[in-house]
Amino acid sequence: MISFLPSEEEQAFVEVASEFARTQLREAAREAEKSRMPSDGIVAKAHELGLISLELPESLAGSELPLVSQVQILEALSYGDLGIVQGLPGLCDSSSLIRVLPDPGRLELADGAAQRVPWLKLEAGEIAVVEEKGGFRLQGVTHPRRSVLGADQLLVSFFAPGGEAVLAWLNRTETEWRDEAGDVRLGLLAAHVGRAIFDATLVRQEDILARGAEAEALVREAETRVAVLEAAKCVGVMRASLEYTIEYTSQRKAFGQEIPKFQGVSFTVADMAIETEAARNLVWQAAHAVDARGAESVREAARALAYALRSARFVTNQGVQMLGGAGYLQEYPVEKWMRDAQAQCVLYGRETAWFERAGGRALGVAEKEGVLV
Amino acid sequence: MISFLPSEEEQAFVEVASEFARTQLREAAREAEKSRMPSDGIVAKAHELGLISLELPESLAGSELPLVSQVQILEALSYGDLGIVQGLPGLCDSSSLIRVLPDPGRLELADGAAQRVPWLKLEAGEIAVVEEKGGFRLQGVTHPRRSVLGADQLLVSFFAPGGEAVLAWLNRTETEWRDEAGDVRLGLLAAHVGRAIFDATLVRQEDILARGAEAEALVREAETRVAVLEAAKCVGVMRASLEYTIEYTSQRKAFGQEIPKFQGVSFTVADMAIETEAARNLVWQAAHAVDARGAESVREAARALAYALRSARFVTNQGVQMLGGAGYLQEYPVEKWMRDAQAQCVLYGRETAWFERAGGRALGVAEKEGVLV
Amino acid sequence: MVHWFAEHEMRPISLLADREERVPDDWLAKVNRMGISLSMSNFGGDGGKKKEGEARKEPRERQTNRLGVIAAEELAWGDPAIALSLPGPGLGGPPVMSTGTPEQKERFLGIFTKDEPRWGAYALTEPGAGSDVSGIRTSAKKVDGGYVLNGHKVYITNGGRASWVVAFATVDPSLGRAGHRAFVVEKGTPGFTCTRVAHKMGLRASETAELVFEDCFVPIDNLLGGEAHYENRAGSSGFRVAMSTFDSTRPIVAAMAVGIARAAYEYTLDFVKKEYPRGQRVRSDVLAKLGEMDAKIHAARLLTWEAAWKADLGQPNAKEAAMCKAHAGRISLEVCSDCLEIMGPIGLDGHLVEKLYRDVKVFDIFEGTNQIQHLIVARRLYEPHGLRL
Amino acid sequence: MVHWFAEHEMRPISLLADREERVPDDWLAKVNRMGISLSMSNFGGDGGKKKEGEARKEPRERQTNRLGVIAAEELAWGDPAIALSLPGPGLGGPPVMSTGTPEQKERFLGIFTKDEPRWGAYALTEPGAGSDVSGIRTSAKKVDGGYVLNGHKVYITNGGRASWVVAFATVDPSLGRAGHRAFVVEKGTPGFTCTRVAHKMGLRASETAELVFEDCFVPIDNLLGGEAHYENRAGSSGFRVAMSTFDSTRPIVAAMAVGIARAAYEYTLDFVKKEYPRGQRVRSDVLAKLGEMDAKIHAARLLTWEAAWKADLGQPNAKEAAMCKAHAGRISLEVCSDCLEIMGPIGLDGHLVEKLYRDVKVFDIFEGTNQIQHLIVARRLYEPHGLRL
Repeated sequence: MISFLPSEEEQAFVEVASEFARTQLREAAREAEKSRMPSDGIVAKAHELGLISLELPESLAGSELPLVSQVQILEALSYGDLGIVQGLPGLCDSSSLIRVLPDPGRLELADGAAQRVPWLKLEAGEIAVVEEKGGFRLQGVTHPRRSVLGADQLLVSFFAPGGEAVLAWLNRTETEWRDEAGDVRLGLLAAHVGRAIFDATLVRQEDILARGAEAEALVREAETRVAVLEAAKCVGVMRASLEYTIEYTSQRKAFGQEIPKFQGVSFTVADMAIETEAARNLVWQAAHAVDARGAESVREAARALAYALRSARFVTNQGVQMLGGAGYLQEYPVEKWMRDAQAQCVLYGRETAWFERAGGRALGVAEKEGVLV
Repeated sequence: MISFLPSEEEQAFVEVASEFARTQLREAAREAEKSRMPSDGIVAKAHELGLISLELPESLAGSELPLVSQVQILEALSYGDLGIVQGLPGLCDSSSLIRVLPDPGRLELADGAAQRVPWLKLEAGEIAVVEEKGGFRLQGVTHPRRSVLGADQLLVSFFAPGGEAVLAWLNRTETEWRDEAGDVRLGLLAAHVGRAIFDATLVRQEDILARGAEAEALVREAETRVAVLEAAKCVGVMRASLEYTIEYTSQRKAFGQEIPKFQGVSFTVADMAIETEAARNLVWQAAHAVDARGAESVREAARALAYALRSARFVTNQGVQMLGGAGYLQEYPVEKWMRDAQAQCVLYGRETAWFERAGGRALGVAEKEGVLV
Repeated sequence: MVHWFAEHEMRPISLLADREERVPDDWLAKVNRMGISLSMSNFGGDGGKKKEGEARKEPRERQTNRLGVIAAEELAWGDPAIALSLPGPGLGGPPVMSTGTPEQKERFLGIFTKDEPRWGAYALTEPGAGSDVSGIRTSAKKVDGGYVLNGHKVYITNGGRASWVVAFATVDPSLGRAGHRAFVVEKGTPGFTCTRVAHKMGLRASETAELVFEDCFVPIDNLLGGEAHYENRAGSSGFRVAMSTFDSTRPIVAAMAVGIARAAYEYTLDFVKKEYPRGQRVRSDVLAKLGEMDAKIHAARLLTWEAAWKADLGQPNAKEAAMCKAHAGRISLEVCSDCLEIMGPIGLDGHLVEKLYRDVKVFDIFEGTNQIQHLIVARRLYEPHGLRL
Repeated sequence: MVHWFAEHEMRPISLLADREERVPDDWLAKVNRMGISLSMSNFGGDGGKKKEGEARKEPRERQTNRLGVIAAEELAWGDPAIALSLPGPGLGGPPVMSTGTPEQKERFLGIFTKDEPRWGAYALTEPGAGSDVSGIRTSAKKVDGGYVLNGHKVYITNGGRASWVVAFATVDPSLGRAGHRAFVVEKGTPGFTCTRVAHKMGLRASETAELVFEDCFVPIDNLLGGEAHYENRAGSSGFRVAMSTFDSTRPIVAAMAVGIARAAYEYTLDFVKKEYPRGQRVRSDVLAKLGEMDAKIHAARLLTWEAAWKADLGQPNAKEAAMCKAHAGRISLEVCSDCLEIMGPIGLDGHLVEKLYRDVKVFDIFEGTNQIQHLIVARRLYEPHGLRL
């Protein structure tokens, strides 16, 4: 049976992350939101502590940690501030893709942890794709995604006109694209969310990392990893909201008594705790499963993320609710956590789609068509 | 704007129904469940009070009441016992179909209110249908449905092999079919739930009431009416559970005080009340809408039923929960209401499908294909 | 008419006002000339704006509350933050109308003219008290010719710009609710200051102020209802003023929440129509979500109408007012959140729905949290059984 | 092994036992010879069955609780009502193990042999008291050589056929929890009768009895732990016996709820596979529902494992035990209800899922209602902040 104890090594890493989160991230959260990026100091410190190359392979100077260690560290960091965590450089979602590449060395990344590289998993129809000289031309504006603003490189995956999957690596020095901040106000404001603009952007044959079944397999495996990592971040923000709410309500009186003595408050807080713990365990288990069996464990990863997204909405919303009017004010952190959690859901949801995916796997239906096999 | 007041005439009718429900149905509920049908005395009394031919057209000696009156009466009756209400003779769902027929007189129903006539809306693939001599042969066992056991006649709607809709009237004296009680234990045990068995049963040309677009329109309009009427019954059982729970908990102490003083109890009961009232208003509004515009108001009817089914599950479940261990015992009525409500959902759900239908109408998609028009 | 206004005057400045955290002055002046006001001001009779100078005998219009909730839904559909910023007596109107002396009504409601936008405000909540209205600590000390107020009020809509504020204070905390008094404190009164305008999750264009009373002398003429009002009745009158206000304002707040949810829902319907070209099959789970939203919104609206309808009939409606507020506050957030889920990342950038999501959250908090509404509903449910909660 | 038993021995008689409201005698005898017992009996060490006669020094097996919840899930997956009817000390086991004197353990646990099926039972709840364990009114009057019990106990699993019952009573209601005492009352003791077997919504094959003590003399040797146990410790010991039992039985009950939910879910998966022939597209909302169930079931299971794991480590687990019970109790009903929705009317007739739905409801009630679990969780959350709830 599963153990619920971190290893000693993990414990040490988590303590560093927790300390950093508590003493620095939490404090810098509002400022980072205002300036729409984490400060240079925070970035440097995170880099120094080795907190932003956890997923990268060792061949690219990453820590190449197992997911089960990463989820603990990411939870600890996101407990400090999810917005900053999502705004740190490092390769973001693309590091999971790079991790599963058979030959990551060919990407020639001097210091992956210092770079911002979004992975644009383009949906069918999102961008116009035409074939050209063994490569492709991309035309159009993508949906808003994390890490796009000021990206150093791009990992793109898309479907060629014939339906073939393509995975490519676009370098600023070789390829042209623009980005656009748009008008984002909901949350994760420090996460460099924006749209990439392709104007007849050329994906050269030599930019293509994989295609066809190989590309699909890589995407599926990377997606599975991303799901687990993002779910862990949800748990961090939930725990932040839960603990702040307990602390705040324990000191507050109404109608002549401490408000947790009203079950309308304490039962809600108990539900927040239960949902947080439930999501946490699912993430932990999914991390174990994916470490052991990779993309075969997409069911575990999908259900962990779906559950975590839903719980994060619930917990952070109730955090605001339990603080009452104060919860709605920007001088308290809970409203930001609610916005950040909702933005996380918007960027990594739809929750229903992840549940559907988990259900599909449980039932044994083909991923793409949803038919029974 | 909508008025929330019943008319004087409705008021009088509702009072009769309420009295009957309180003094007789509530008391007879367990006995009817045991014998799997309402007693003859109850049936006779209901008949005498004119409570079982509300939907039937006047040409068949029915009251032909508007839906807005019927929903109030059905709520009052189901407040007594939903199981008995669903077991009373009268034409059941088929009375809505008969009501919208252009010429109900041809059915030669001596006394519709004394008969048990289920409407079997056969799903695609439920029963094998082959064409024969301008009519059809039916072969197979239907899903369990209300009023099938001992039915006097059948109204069946099905799709002919070419996809054409067919609506037919099968008479015991002319047509052979069998019925089967099966092993039903969940709820609505007095509702004559069973399966019809067709063994090369012939639907003669003269049995066919309508086909093609006409049949579809009749089915759609009748379904809309049924949705509203069944939703009203859900409200009745909700109100029963709510009021019983208030009464019971108000007299019960734990930890030295009346249990409603714990918000874990009183807030739940408040939610039960809110959901009951919300469902009630939706039913009321849907009844108004369908009275005014028929099947055009399928959106109102669908959302009222979907909401009522969901609320009925919630309210009757919480009724059991609030009574604690007592709620689980058959000597208290709440466990039966929970089972009956769940059975109602199973027979008239799926709730999701009704929400889908309402959403489809709101969006403007074609009923059958779910595509935008 | 109200819908036309919401669509053509409010919507176009909605995102701008949110970003700048204020409603443009020229817009306010224009709207004030048009005579549009959040119908809260019309509660308990008719607002002062249109009939200044006429005798007001509080003829309970049979339709007032129902028209009020319909208008509130439409205005909030346009933009809830701007709706709350519309000139007029605001939440201060109902207590003045229901409790003020004829002279007070004339004096305080008569200022709302088309010449210049003006606001009234309502100051009840205190830091650390929240929903516990009975626990207010702002003190009112009787002195020659009036009272001296000392205290701190928070979450006051339009509190900074209001020409006057209805402020609740206690003459003696040991008296509990019986010690409560309601005063109309005018802008510029020495010792009365607006100390801060809060930054919020949403409703950013609406001004939410903190007010401080420091040895603030308020003349006896500004005691709402006059001394007689509090002497004639047995206790708790100031408290009752505050409480009875809720029975008419909660349906308005609920109606606004419904309006917001409807705005998000309709926006998403349009979005889906655009995303799925004609002839394409829409995902069944999206359809079901839309249908569920449709049901929830209508359920909340009907509860709101029911509460307003009861008020129009002159029947007690505290339970219904609390029910609609609790239901609408909850489902409106769910609807906005589900809309965001359906729209996906596109919804993050410059679309109305994310703003509505931020706006709507407070509707489950202000005018009494969801928890308070549940308490009120439960209280009414158990009252007939002899149980006081 | 346990799964094999559940699938091949329990499932085949599941619907029959529900209909007849009892488990066949010959089946019970057979199973008793096989040595299968609901793992509750193994809690707090090892049950008496296998090691009778050996010295029991309560060596906390590192895996006992974890193995216990795994076995309980499997048995409930087979059939929860039958699982509760398996011969053995049942819920009476843990208090005897944790509090009984060596002689008492030998005497009461030694009777569970393969010769004949026997049961123990646990009598705590009283009519009108429910979850308020502290408020028991069954009295224990000290007399020469023992105590005389008077009182009424309800919801006693296997209470009618049990060879003995651990019954809680108070020596003095004014002492509150400190007055509680736990007695082992043997079948046939004069004044001790089973008055009724209840008919229930579900778990119909499980015997739920009402017991009455009328001037029932219980010898001093049957006071659990002996007089010394209650004198040595400062107060509330009988209460603690009852409470500490919960920390190990709640994960078991939660695991059973998980087993029921899993049974319904797996049954529905198979049903859907049959309904949708190979190569057909499954409705997306059905897929999403199945995925949601999958997530909920696993979340509940992991919470349960966590609570058991903590118990195995010898760490306090009251919060985790309450969490898993609250979560599993809630989601297991939701899962069964959603399964019924997916199966539609077909599910009404002779399918396991409707029975599981009826069975599972009580898992949100017994061993402490969902409300009590929330109270316990909240208490532990606020304890570090110096707040006693």
